Amino acid sequence: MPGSPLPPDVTDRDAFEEAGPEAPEGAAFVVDVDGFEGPLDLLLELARRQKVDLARISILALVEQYLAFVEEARRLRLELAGDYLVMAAWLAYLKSRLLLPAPPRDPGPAAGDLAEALASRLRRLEAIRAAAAMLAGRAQLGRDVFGRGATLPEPASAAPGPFGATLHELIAAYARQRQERARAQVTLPPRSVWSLVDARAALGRLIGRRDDWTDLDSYLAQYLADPKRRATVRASSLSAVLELAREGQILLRQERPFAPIQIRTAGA
Amino acid sequence: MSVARPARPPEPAPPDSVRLAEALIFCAPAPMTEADLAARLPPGTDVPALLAEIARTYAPRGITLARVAGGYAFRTAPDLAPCLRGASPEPRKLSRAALETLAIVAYHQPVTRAEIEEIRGVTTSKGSLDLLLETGWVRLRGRRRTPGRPVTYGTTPAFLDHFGLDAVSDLPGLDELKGLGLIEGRLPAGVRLRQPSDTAVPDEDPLAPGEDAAD
Amino acid sequence: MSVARPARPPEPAPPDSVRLAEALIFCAPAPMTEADLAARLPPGTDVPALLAEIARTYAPRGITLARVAGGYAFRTAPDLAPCLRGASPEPRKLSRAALETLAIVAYHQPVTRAEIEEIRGVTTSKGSLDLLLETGWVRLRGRRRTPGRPVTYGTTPAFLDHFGLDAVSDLPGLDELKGLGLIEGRLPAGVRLRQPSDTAVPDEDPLAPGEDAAD
Repeated sequence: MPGSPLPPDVTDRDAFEEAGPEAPEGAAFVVDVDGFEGPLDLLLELARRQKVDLARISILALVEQYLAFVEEARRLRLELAGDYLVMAAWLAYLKSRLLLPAPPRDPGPAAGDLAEALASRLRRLEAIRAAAAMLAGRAQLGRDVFGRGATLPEPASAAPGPFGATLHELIAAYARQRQERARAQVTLPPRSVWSLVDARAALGRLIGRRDDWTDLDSYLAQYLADPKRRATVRASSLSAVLELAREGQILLRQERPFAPIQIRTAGA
Repeated sequence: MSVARPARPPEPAPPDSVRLAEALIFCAPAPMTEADLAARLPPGTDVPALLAEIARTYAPRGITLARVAGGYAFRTAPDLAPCLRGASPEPRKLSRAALETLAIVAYHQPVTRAEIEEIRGVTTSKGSLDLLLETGWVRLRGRRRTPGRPVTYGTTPAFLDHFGLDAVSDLPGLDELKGLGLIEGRLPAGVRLRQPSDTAVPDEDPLAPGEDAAD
Repeated sequence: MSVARPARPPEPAPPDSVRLAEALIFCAPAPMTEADLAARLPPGTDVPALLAEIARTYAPRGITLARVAGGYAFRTAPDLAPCLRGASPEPRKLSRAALETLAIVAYHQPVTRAEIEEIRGVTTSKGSLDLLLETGWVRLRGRRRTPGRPVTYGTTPAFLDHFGLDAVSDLPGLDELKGLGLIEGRLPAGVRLRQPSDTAVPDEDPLAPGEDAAD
C-alpha cells in the first residue's frame, strides 16, 4: 500500500469527538483527518488516491487501506467514532467474502454484489459532491447578481399586502412555544419516602407479637406492595432493625450473603 | 401594437461605467449620492454627465431614474402609478403571538380559545384570533359539546395552500421537529405535542347556518 | 469615453404595455410569471413577445431581465459581479455539510432525511436541514407513502432564484448524472429515488381526506 494510510494534514472533530481531555497520554502525535465527514467520506478520499476512475477502483485495495487506517488509529490509541468502527467491521467481512470462496448454498448476497454496492455508494457521493460544487459555482443572488435593493415607497392608497409566513416560521414557532412551555413546566414527581421513624414505628408494632425467627420481608409485605416504595421501605427498615438490634430489643440473623434477613424479639 | 420584430438588431452596448452605475443604483438599498457613485466608479468618471445619460435613456421607459433624498434611485414612472396600485405589495408579517396562535390552531385543532390560552400559558388576545380569521387561514369549525358550548377553531384550505401542505397531518411531528433540531431533549408529560389532524371529532358540533359569519 | 453629448435626441418611447411590464417586474417582490403579467396587462397583450422585447432592450445594459424560478425579474448583469461585490452585505456562506445536503435535496427531491443520511454516509447534523429551511431554499414537501410516512424535502422558488435557475430540471449536470444512473441510485430496500421533480410524485403525499396520522 502506497504511503501512510493517515493523511498528514487533517483533523476531524467528528471522528474524534469522544477523545476528550481525558484522552490517553500516549496519543501525543496528533493525526489530522480534517474534513472527513464520516467513514464514507474517508473511503472516497482513499479511493481518490488510487488515482483511477471510481468505476475501476480496486475495492479490495480500498478495503485494505481503510482497515489499515483504523489499525493505525488504534495503534496511536485514538478513539474513532463508532461509525468508523462499524464500517471497519463491515469492510473486514467484505474482505473475507472477497478473498474466500463462497460457502456452498450461501444465502447471503454475492461478494461481488456487495463490492459493487459499495462502489456505487461512493460514486453517488462523489457525484453529489460534484453537483454541490457546480451549484456553489453558479452566479448567486446577493453575491454575484443583485436584485432591486431598495424597498419601494408604497403607492398612495395601496391595499394592504397579503399576509406572509413560511412553513418553517410556523413550525419553528410551535416548537419554540412547546419548548418554552416545557421549561416553564418542569415538575418533579413527589418522592414517596418511608422514613426511619416510620420504619421503627411499624416494625415495633409488628415484631412485638412474634417470638420465632421470621423473615424481615414477611413483616414488610404490605409496605413492599408498591414498587415505587420498595427501595425506601427496604433501606429504612434495615436501618431500623439494625438500630433495634443495637438497643438489644431484637436479634438478627442471615444465613449467607443475600439470604433473607431474619429477626426475633430479644426477650424470647 | 406588436412589439415582436425579429429582424431588429441588438441594442448597442452603453459604456461600462454607465452599466456599472445602473447596476449600483439598482441594487443599492438606499438612494446613491454622486459621492457614493464616484467612490465605486473608475477614477476620473464624470459622474454628473453619466447620471444625465442614464436619466435620458430611462426617461421614456417604465423604470426611470429619480432624484430622491439627495441621491439617485430607480423608480417606476410616475404616470404608471394608477396601474401599479395594489400590484404585489410586500407581504405583511405576522407577529410572534399570532404565529404561535396559528401554530397551535394548526397542531391542536379543533381547539377552543380557552384551550389555546392553556396551551400557550398566556392570555390570547381576541385581536390575535381576529387577525388570523382575517388572513383566511383560520376558521370557526364548530362548537365543543361542553358546558358553554365554546366555538372551536381550525385551519382552512387556504392555510394548506399558503404553506404548501396537502393535509394538516403533513405538518412535522415530534420526531421530525427533533430531527430538525427545533426541539431538544424530552418534553415533560404535561406538554403535549400533537400529531395534527383536521378530521371531525366526536365532541364537536357543526356551526349552525350563518353562525360562522357572526363572530 | 465621454458620455455627455448634449445634442443627443431623446430616446423613442416604447409602447405603454412594455413600460407597464417593466414597472410591474421592477416593483414585484418576487419573480413575475407570464400569467401574473398577463393578468395585469391590457387584454390580448402578447406577453412572450413583450418579454422578448424587454430582454433584448436590457441585454447590453447594467440591469438585465433574468428568467428565474419560472418567472421574470430584473437582475444586475452577471459580468459586473466583481465590481458590485461589497455593495451590499455578503450573504452567509453555507458550510460544506449544508451545501452537500442542499445538493442532495435539489438533485434527489423529493427526499427524506434518512435518504440524505444514506447518501452522505453520516447522520445529518441537527440544524443543517433547519438552516436550509430557514434560508427559505428547502421546504417540507409532504410525506412519503412508506412505513413511518417520513417527511419529504424539496427546494423552493427562492432556491431557484438564488442560483439563477428557471426550474429544477435546469440544475447543472443533471442530465449527465441521470445518464450515469447516479440519481436513481441504490437505496435501502423499499425506497426508490426518481429524477428530481418539484411536482407531486406517485408515492408521495396526497392523503385521503380524513386520513388521520394521529399518534
